[in-house]
Amino acid sequence: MPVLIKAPVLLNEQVGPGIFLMKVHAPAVTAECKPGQFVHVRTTSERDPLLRRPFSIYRKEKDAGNLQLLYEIRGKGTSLMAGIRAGENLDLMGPLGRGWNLDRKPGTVIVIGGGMGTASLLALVEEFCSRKGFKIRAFLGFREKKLVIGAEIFARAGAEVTIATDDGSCGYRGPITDLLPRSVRGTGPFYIYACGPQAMLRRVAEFCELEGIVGEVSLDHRMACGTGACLGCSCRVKKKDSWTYSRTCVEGPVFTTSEVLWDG
Amino acid sequence: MPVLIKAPVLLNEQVGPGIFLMKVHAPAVTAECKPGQFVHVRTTSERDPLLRRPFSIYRKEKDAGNLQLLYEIRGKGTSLMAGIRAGENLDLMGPLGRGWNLDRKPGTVIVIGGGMGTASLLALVEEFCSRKGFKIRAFLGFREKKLVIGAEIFARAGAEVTIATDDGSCGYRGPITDLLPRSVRGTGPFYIYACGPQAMLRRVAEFCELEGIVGEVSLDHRMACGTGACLGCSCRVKKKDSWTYSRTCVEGPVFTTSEVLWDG
Amino acid sequence: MANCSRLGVMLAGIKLKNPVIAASGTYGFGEEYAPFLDLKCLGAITLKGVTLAPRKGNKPPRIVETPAGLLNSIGLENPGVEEVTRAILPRAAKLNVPLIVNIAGETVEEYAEVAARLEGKFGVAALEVNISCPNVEKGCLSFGSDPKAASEVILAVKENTSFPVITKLSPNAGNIVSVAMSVAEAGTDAISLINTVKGMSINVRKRCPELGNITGGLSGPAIKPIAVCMTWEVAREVKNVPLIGMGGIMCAEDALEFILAGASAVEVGTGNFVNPRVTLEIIEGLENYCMEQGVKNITELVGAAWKEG
Amino acid sequence: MANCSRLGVMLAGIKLKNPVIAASGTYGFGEEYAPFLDLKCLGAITLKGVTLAPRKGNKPPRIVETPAGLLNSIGLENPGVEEVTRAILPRAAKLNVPLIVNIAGETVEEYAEVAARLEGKFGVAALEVNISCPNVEKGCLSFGSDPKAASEVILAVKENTSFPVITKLSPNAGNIVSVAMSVAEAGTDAISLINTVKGMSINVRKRCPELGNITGGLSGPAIKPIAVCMTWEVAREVKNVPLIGMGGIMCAEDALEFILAGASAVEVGTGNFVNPRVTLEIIEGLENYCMEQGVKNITELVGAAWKEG
Ligand SMILES: Cc1cc2nc3c(=O)[nH]c(=O)nc-3n(C[C@H](O)[C@H](O)[C@H](O)COP(=O)(O)OP(=O)(O)OC[C@H]3O[C@@H](n4cnc5c(N)ncnc54)[C@H](O)[C@@H]3O)c2cc1C
Ligand SMILES: Cc1cc2nc3c(=O)[nH]c(=O)nc-3n(C[C@H](O)[C@H](O)[C@H](O)COP(=O)(O)OP(=O)(O)OC[C@H]3O[C@@H](n4cnc5c(N)ncnc54)[C@H](O)[C@@H]3O)c2cc1C
Ligand SMILES: Cc1cc2nc3c(=O)[nH]c(=O)nc-3n(C[C@H](O)[C@H](O)[C@H](O)COP(=O)(O)O)c2cc1C
Ligand SMILES: Cc1cc2nc3c(=O)[nH]c(=O)nc-3n(C[C@H](O)[C@H](O)[C@H](O)COP(=O)(O)O)c2cc1C
Ligand code: FES
Ligand code: FES
Repeated sequence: MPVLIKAPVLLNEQVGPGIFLMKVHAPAVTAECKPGQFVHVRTTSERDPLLRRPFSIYRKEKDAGNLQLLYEIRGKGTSLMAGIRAGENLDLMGPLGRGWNLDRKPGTVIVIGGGMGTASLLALVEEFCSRKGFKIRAFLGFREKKLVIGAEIFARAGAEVTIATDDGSCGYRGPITDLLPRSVRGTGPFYIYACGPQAMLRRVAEFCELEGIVGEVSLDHRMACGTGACLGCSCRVKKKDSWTYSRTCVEGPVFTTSEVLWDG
Repeated sequence: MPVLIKAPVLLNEQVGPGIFLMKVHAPAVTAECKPGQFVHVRTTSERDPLLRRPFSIYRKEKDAGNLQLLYEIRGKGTSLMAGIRAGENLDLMGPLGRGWNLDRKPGTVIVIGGGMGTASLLALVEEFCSRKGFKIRAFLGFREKKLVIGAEIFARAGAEVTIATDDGSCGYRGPITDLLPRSVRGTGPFYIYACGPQAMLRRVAEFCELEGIVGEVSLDHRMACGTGACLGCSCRVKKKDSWTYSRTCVEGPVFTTSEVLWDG
Repeated sequence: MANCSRLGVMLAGIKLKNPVIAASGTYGFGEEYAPFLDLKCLGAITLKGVTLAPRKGNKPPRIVETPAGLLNSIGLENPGVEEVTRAILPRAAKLNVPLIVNIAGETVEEYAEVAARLEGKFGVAALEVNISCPNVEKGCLSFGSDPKAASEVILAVKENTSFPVITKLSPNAGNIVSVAMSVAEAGTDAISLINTVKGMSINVRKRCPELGNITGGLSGPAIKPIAVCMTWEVAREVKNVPLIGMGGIMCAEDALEFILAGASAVEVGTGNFVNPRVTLEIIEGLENYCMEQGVKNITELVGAAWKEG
Repeated sequence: MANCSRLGVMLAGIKLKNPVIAASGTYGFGEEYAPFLDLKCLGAITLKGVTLAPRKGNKPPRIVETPAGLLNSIGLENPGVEEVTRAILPRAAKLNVPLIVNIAGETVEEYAEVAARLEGKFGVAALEVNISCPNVEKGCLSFGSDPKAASEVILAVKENTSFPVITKLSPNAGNIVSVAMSVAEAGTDAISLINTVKGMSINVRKRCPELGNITGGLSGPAIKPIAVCMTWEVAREVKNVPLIGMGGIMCAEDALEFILAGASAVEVGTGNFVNPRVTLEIIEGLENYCMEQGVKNITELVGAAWKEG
């Protein structure tokens, strides 16, 4: 069950250009949460910006009951978040949403992250690394070298990390999805998890279809309630011969590549 | 000429229950400002709370170019102000409004302050103390002892200070205006300056009328523009046989006791 | 909430523990907020708008934030009255809180039919007739803008239900007071107001509307002064029908503005998104206000900003 | 602002350096903001509403803040057209910026008479006819709500002036589009919209309205989505008359929303109170946007959110 709490902020520091790492004490959330779920954060007590903002659970320190968020300043809400000091409280609700499917037989886990999308994948990597029989490969794409974030952390967690940047300033030059075909051929049963820009996820889905497997993607839609009450975050998913709207905040943010309809 | 600046905050600390002292570096304002004038402060860069908030110029350190504001947390705007840290900037415009009349022959200056109204009077006291031939008496009223603020500062500046509190926890028990009649009798040419709650100012005005003198009061009205453009801060003043609306932000906040109409 | 009796109100024949109601479309079918508060503490819950046939709703994006507000164009997505009565109502009834079923339609007959299908269903306390949704192409708002059409809908619904009928008015009607008078005459048991205000937001990078549906309905604190004003306007003219006020309520003071303007109860919508416990905090705040101000029952405050003491 | 030619616009026959205009009632008679910016940089300044006789205005309090908004009930306080033409216009004309004189009245004849008294006055670039003030008891808004009355006012004003005539519309009109079509037919040279939205705020401690006048007009960011929507609605129906959009503009992006919705220029009101230099920042922002996006003249963007490329 999700909770609504004011979580003490332990740390909130810049870790990259416009990128911050926040650690809060939220045992009621860490006790429950699964990789791929998110928390919904109120960034001000005033009336503007009004709505909460969703953030993936980047990492949980289960024993300490601490939760980490990795976020990028994009607008008003995230700017205000960056101003929060250790010792203050973060008003958050969570864990929310359907996380990554963890019910897997041993094999190769391939995570594909674009930009801040990587924030949704670290907890997943840590989960599979703690299990026996999994090989984990992380494909992480960024705009440029100075925005590369988390590469070492993913490596330290136990993943084999491959980097791509749009301008080639670090690793492969081009979309990270270019690297998928050569890299996953012939490695046996593998599972695909992706989070990042829509265009990247779409390419991942196409790749999965080609390979004849069902991957998972985490979608980023605007949200109001975060709990399924408002129907504001709906996205189109296949349903029998037709389609239906599905709530990103409850039925997602994780969907299978075979159910998402990319055109609308 | 008033200016619009982002003034570096040098200090912003609590000096009483819910009462803060802020010091900013604003030489363009201190070079110009007169006791009784105010600055108009933007308390957030977001859209809510929307309007600026007016604050008296509490003190100016002319040589250093620093400006002091003394303020009490009353609502959203002042709460946000209290959260500003040294090193950040304060978005302010000023000096604004008509200040106290300083064109006086030697005599006794009586300042009467109620609550935060005292913030408008210290600079006035310091001005007259720096002149020859003035005796300064400060009558300061507060709700209770723990809210008494500035008494020593007024004394140090050279004023003879008398305190009253509503509950008698410090000094006289009752409205500070009770003390006026006995205190000012027979002390020769005297000048009255008052700032505080409406009810107090009204009593001061009645006292002035009885004594046959013209005192000055600083009014607290809601303001939008602060520069005379919106006509939002109008208050009624006498004009020949009739009355007219006058802008508190331009024609005031200081008015003479003989011109203010208290009933509307 | 030691002594809730100060807050008890009778509204259109329904007894409410307190005058704080969750607003339609912002509270799903009730259960969604169960993890965050004890729903039994609420005065009532208004369910998401229900239509005769299932509706898929509008094309995304369906929401965009505006200054102190939210624009939405959900478009009445709902599984239809059949599914609601079969699967959803029985579950919602277990929440042990009065349920108000919000209904909408494209024709007078549709409204009547939805009401008929809901007749006598267990758990339902009242129907709220939405003649004010700005997000569907046909029907709905066109009824809410025209006093005569509005009254036809209400007459038809009243004929098909024994539940108390609440009519929900639109701020986009040219003259909300005349619509209010007309539905009062048609026999509505209460009036709720306001639904969202028509609005639009444009993405300047993409040079296109932010919402898939182009325009949407504005809710949240931004519209509060508009909603309070309309509540006051209607309250002064329509004296024999109780009002339920809403629009931007985020705290007890906001709720009191509507009550003092003339509303007997309030609905809270967008505020739930920002603070899921906002309804409880409002109930506590009202209780405290009444205590501090020596108000024995909150009904004393209805219209107190303008009625002679 | 190296190359302002990107922003130059012709509007109702007036040549403006840029499409950013200070809104009536928020900029006094121009001089009040002179300490804070070089007024010559503005597209134009609209002066405080002028009536035939002097008006004292409404009882204080006249303003109260609302979420992301401002409620005002100034009530057209002004020294009357006599004093304005005698003392104020000559001074304002020295500011070297096009002046738009906003006029109001209680009868058609009054509007006509004010226009006649202003005829030919030096410095005046256009008249803005306010048929939309929610804060005066008689006239004004009653003209703005009725297409026929609105067109009578405009016909009468046009007969008495050789200046271009801008008609300022109210969001409180039942159907703003039909009022717009009606004044377009009557020959208005431009339409400006929106004036403030009727609203009310209640002081819950004192249990009375916050404003001396009970209700007021809502302005500021809160109303932006409503204003953008109405601009879009009118722009699609009234194709041969240029629009001036306003309501909550606080930055260049906000101004662009109105332009993309179909406005040829914008007015900025409440934003000046919050940031006296906001107009300049908007001008710079528009210039940068045009540069970055390869827009040669801002006119290309008018209505671009819905017009076919
Ligand atoms: C399930 C989920 C998980 C996410 N996890 C992360 C994360 O771990 N780290 C991270 O940096 N970002 C994450 N995001 C994105 C993050 O929510 C947005 O960057 C943030 O809401 C922007 O807020 P803002 O006020 O700074 O920007 P704004 O000024 O509001 O707008 C910037 C952009 O953000 C989008 N946006 C605004 N509000 C919302 C909202 N309520 N929901 C979604 N998008 C919105 C707008 O479309 C806009 O284009 C996640 C989003 C979702 C849906
Ligand atoms: C000329 C002048 C000088 C002042 N000097 C001081 C001072 O030196 N120290 C000090 O503590 N206070 C001073 N005040 C009062 C101060 O402006 C208010 O306390 C402050 O605006 C409250 O803002 P808030 O957001 O915290 O409160 P809010 O939540 O907005 O409301 C609290 C109360 O403040 C009033 N208020 C809100 N906005 C304004 C506004 N724009 N103008 C005036 N009143 C408003 C409201 O009527 C309300 O009742 C002065 C006021 C004026 C007019
Ligand atoms: C996302 C959303 C969906 C809504 N759906 C409905 C609905 O189905 N039926 C209805 O009558 N009102 C609906 N409304 C309107 C609200 O019930 C309410 O009238 C309005 O939002 C104003 O209140 P608020 O400012 O507290 O949200 C909806 C509002 C929102 C924000
Ligand atoms: C204090 C104030 C006074 C106003 N006076 C007038 C007026 O005299 N004539 C007029 O046509 N509009 C007047 N308006 C309306 C504005 O010109 C503008 O239409 C409205 O405020 C919306 O724009 P904004 O949100 O940018 O302020 C006034 C607005 C305010 C806030
Ligand atoms: S955000 Fe409200 S249903 Fe998903
Ligand atoms: S605050 Fe605008 S005229 Fe005084």
